[in-house]
Amino acid sequence: MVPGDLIAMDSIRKAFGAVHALAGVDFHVDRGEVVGLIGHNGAGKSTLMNVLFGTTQRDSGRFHIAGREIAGAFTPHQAHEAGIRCVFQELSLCENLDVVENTRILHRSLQGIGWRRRARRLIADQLDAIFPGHGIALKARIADLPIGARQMVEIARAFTVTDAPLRCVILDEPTSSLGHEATRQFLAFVRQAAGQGVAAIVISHRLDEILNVCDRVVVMVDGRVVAQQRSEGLTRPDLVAMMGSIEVPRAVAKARDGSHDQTRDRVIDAPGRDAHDLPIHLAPGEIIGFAGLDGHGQRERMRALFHAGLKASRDRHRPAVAYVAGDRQTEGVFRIWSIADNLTIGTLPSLCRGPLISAAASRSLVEGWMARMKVKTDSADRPILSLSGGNQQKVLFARALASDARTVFLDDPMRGVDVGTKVEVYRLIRAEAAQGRSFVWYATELDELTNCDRIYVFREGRAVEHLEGTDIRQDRILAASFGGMVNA
Amino acid sequence: HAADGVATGDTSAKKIAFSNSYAGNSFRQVMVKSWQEVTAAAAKDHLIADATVVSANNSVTEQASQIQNMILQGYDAIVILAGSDTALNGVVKDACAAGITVVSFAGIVTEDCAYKVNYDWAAMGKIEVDFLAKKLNGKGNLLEIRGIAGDSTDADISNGIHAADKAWPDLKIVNTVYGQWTATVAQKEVAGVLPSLPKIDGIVTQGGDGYGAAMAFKASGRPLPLIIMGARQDELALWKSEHQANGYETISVSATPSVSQVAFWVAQQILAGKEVPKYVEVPLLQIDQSGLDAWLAKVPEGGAANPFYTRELVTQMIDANIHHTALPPIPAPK
Amino acid sequence: MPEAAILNSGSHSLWPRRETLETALPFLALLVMLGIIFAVRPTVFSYFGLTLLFKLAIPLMFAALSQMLIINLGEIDLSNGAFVGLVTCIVAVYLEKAPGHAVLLLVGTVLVYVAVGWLISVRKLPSIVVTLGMSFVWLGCAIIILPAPGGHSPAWLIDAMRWKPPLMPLPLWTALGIAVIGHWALKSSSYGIVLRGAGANPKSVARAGWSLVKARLLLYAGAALLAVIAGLFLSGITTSGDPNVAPGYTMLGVGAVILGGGTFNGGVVSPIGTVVGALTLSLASSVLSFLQVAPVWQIGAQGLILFLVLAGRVLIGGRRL
Amino acid sequence: MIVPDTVPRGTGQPLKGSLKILSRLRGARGALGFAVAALLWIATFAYAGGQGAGATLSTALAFAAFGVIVGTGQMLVIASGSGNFDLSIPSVMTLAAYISMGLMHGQDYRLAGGFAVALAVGAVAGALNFLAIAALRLPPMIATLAWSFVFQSLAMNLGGEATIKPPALLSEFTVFRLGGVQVMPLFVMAMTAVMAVVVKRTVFGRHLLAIGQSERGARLAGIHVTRVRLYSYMLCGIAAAVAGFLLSGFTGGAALNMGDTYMMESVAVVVLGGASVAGGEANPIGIWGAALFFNLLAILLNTFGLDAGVRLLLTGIMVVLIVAVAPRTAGD
Ligand SMILES: Nc1ncnc2c1ncn2[C@@H]1O[C@H](COP(=O)(O)OP(=O)(O)OP(=O)(O)O)[C@@H](O)[C@H]1O
Ligand SMILES: Nc1ncnc2c1ncn2[C@@H]1O[C@H](COP(=O)(O)OP(=O)(O)OP(=O)(O)O)[C@@H](O)[C@H]1O
Ligand SMILES: [Mg+2]
Ligand SMILES: [Mg+2]
Repeated sequence: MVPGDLIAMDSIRKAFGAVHALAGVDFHVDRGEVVGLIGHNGAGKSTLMNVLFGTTQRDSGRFHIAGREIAGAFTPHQAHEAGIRCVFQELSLCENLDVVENTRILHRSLQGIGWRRRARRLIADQLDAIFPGHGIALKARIADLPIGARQMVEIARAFTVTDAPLRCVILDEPTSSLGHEATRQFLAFVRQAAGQGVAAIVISHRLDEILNVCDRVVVMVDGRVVAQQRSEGLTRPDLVAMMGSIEVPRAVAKARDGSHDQTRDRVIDAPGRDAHDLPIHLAPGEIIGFAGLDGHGQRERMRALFHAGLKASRDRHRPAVAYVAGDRQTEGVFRIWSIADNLTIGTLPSLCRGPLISAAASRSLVEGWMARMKVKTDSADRPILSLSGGNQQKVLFARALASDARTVFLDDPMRGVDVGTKVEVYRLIRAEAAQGRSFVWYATELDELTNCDRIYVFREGRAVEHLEGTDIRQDRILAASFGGMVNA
Repeated sequence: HAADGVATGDTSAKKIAFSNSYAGNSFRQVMVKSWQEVTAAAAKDHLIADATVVSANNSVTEQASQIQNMILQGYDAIVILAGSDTALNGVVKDACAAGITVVSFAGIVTEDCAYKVNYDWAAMGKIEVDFLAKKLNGKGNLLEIRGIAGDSTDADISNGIHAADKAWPDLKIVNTVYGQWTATVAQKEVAGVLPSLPKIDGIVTQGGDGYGAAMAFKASGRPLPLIIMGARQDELALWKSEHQANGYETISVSATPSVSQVAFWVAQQILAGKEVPKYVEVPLLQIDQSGLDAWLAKVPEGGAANPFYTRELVTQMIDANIHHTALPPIPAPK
Repeated sequence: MPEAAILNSGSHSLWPRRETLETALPFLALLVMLGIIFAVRPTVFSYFGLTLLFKLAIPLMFAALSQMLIINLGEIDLSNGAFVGLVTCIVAVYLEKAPGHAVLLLVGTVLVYVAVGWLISVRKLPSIVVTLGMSFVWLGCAIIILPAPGGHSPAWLIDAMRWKPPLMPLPLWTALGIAVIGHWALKSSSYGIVLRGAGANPKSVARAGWSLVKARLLLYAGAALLAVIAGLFLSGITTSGDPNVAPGYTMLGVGAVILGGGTFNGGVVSPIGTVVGALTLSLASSVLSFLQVAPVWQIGAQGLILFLVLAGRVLIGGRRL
Repeated sequence: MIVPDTVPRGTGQPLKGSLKILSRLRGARGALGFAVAALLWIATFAYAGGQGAGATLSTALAFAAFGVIVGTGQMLVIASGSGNFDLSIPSVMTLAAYISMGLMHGQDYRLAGGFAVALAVGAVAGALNFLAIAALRLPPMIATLAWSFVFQSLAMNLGGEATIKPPALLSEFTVFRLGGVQVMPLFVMAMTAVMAVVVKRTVFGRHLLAIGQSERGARLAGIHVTRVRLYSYMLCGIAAAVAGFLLSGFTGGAALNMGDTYMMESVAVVVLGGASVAGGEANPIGIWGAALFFNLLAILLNTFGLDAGVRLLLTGIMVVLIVAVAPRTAGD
């Protein structure tokens, strides 16, 4: 190992049954270094981090932290003592506790008289330092916070320091549900922390973030590190190439001819809540986007439209709307079912032969979509949870697209999906749209929105701006989303 | 004797409450109804001002707190069918301390300050065994159907049975099941053990499980043994039809739901100034072949034999207890 | 709460109000019932009256708190009532004559209880069925010890339950005491936070380096001890032991926890609410006797009371229980 | 545990292995009940010197049938999501029995009508249960318990002081034998078979299991959550009603406390039958194994003639052991 290395992992192996999640990984981090860890879905990034943090035990391989050899089992507690913190891909706060109490959970030393006061100051200062103007109520139960705020809390909590030192923070897709502004603040803070000698490992599929925050980029493919180099001079296409998928220039949305703008064949025609809230309409074959800072009512509006659509098609046995949730853990997957069962649940009526569901029909449907989505697994009969985060997301996508819904709602659907797949899905969506299917797409990543024909920008629960065709530009969107916001 | 007969002290202003441990089966339902009938009549004759009944849902603690409340509500007498013969001692003490007359019956309490109106459960067991011994010439296999494990009445009857059985070396109790005093359960338990049992000649019960047992035997295709019946209509009807079919003869011995009326009159008489012993024994309802038809005619479909206890009859019982003379038999209905 | 709200700091203003309302709810129910009783019978409002009214609630409060610790783990204990019954038998049979035996037996039962809890956690067993099985075990042991109700609790215990403390009746002092202690232990002590966290999201608590096994064992031990205390006091009040004395405690306890704002999701329980809930439920049957409800409707009325009290949750738009 | 942690058991063992293994495990979980039941059965007639094997079995089957009926209903409720239990089963049994027996007045020609009424009572009771859960947002356990009190009072008002006789035809049906084989258990087995297909191969079944795993997920998948749950509770009520109807035929009348023992037994057979209380799983066939286990265990202990205390003790230990050794799936 290189002396001075903070973390040095050598030929780490980990297998889950048949799957070799880690096939001999060498990985090291310097003090105060920000390392970007990228790779396609199921490459083994999360697993590697779980090994490093002690939440998964390695099958073989040795590693050192701060020069100390870690022999045998490694526990999260030891990791904490050694100065490592981790923000997991699936958020892990206690929903029944408030922000302060969750801080206490992380620090044993927060006890005795006045622990609450100390914890409160600790987390408050950290939140203000990372996300100035966050406005999160520290007394609020996590359950009452939107996912964006939860992620802020979890990140801030990871950076709080009491007795144990803080040497390295693992961030597994930390920005996946952060709004644009919060993301900017967060990235800035990571650099600043690095300046003070706190290393960071950032896992993200948003390559631009990786490029502008990391000193070094490590690329994983199929449980191996295939490349690593300093990030100066690297460009997005370089990274994509390293991951082995080629990035096609994104199809720039052209303003459609007015053909389907007549009001009669609209699939959605919803009035706004009030004068300041734009009415939302959607024509067959159209793709509209909901933009704005995360948590400004886009999701609520999508749900409202979705449920309206459901109710409208309740009489017909097959709902005319489908929904792809980005929050797959709580709103997406059915935990004890196989991949196949998860995929078909949206289309059962059309798979019925008489009163019974036809096994053959399901089988062929599943196989078709598994191939189209390139889901990384050896059998559709495996439990859904054995898939990596991104691959689970693909299955949810397939579920919606396989249904005969005329309108598909995409609720930040690319969360945790790798670049290669994204491009695939973009194409897929366009193809579907061409065949007359309509999409309502809420994205936290601005460049995703360029796939939309039209965009509604949301602020404080209302659709305040309507952009079309060439107007769909980052500057316009940002301007609209920040409007008169204090923390803009 | 001076104090004999009905005491006629003025009780027209008195209030009597009945705390019932459980109302979840027909026996208890009839018991409550009987109480309501007798108290309504008594109120009409200005023998009491008011009476009430509160049932606990088979929870002794709930019953205890209900009695606590009756104390607070200022009743002059509290009649108790206890869910546990000891668990209520605490509140009963409180009631006595508050100068309230406490009469416990059927399921009695052991607290000394309370009057106890009860059957001689041990005697019930003896009556059953002796009858079977006579019928079977002291020789044969018996099956015992008990009630609820851990209950004192259940223990008393069973002890009586086993004590009496000692006298008959060849009369063997080959198996015991717990029927929970629930027909369905009794039937289930009996049906379950039957296949593994030798020929059964007689069944000793706690009164009321005869029909369930008979059903189990019929289902198993075994000949019907001598079953000690209770006072339920279906038992009596079965007995009668069997008798007509093949001269089947047994007896019925059991408590009657309307014993609540006895307890009421005892309480009323105490309030009226009659001197009453702390323990008043109530005669068991016994029906033999001769009485069967008369009783069966009176029993409502699906109900149970349920004599109406008059104040006079009850005072006779009290006096018999005082003088240790034979208890007045329950007259067969005309 | 609308997502946009978190962006302006004032947004949590509506949050505590619902909370406080939810905790206030059982209080309101209790007050209403007391109001009815006092209206029917003013004399109840006296030291003596309140003592009688709430005496039987003392053991119930402890049983309910015991149940609360289990529900905090997202589980349920159907053996609670039988366990309390067993304790009354042990106390009534041995505590006076052979205190040594009694203590030994009680410690033994507590250990078994904790062991079963441990089994449930490590094997991830469905507690509802395991504890159902245990209820048979406890009842069986009780009947073996004491085939029919009886025995005699030691005089000191009986006297203790008859003790008349200054200012307030014993039941109210007890309620106050355990509510405060319970609140401190679970809601404000720093380890209490961990215990509640372990109930709601064990994975993240484990990731923070805490031992789940320790936390769970602690909760089970606490539950067992509270149940023992309940049995002790119950046999003190009833002056004796009875295997079938308290089967009702199981569901009453669960009811009290839910009434007090708890949920089955784990980690969401309120000691104060539970104590008040227990007091309320123990009054429910009393109210009926004061109102002279017709016998055939008495059980049904209890169901309706449950509905009425809990329906309040909807009116204030609280979360799903 | 009755409510699983919402986070998936990330790197936990349960995820290892394919669904095939899982289904084999689940099969095993159901099979365990049958295996133990078989052992108990053998032990029973071995103890009785080899006699009465057939009789013991047919008795066990007959009484298990009732447990299976209510257990199947309970299974649908439990499958519809963690925390869902129907504790009103005993009172619904009683109420349906009282109303139907009362209307039939023991006359055979009214049998069909009486049965229809019983079904209706069950359906309404189930709907009321769900209404309280959905509208008042009560935990199912509490809501159904509260309703059970109300139903009990209703039954008491409908002549609770007597047991109401069933029509002779009904009684005969419940004990009817074809060539020594009881018919009623066969009917119940047929019902089990149908249920097995329903939960695996029908839209309702799949939707029910989906809701059981993730209510929000199910909503966003376009499933009529409210409706499906409502149906599951109504079906449970209907099952209870059927059980009550048949039981009063079998035991010669509707009695107030006829269903008392089924409140917890219905839950126990579902879990011992191999389903998860966390919801999203259903194993109708396993229920038979569990129900047989319970009945044969009672028979065995009675046959041994042990003291009541010991009987209870052993029953409890057996239940705990079986749950403890049964393999578990990702479901719980
Ligand atoms: N608990 C588990 N059981 C079985 N297989 C697993 C488990 N966890 C991960 N895997 C497998 O290990 C491989 C790596 O998973 P991992 O979560 O590390 O991928 P990832 O790089 O984090 O992907 P993503 O970017 O989608 O999060 C995947 O093929 C996944 O299916
Ligand atoms: N406008 C909306 N915005 C967000 N969520 C909604 C909206 N309308 C309904 N919902 C969701 O649906 C639930 C109730 O809607 P609904 O009754 O349609 O569910 P359902 O059970 O699927 O319908 P059904 O009664 O047809 O079964 C609410 O609890 C909420 O979660
Ligand atoms: Mg990952
Ligand atoms: Mg003898």
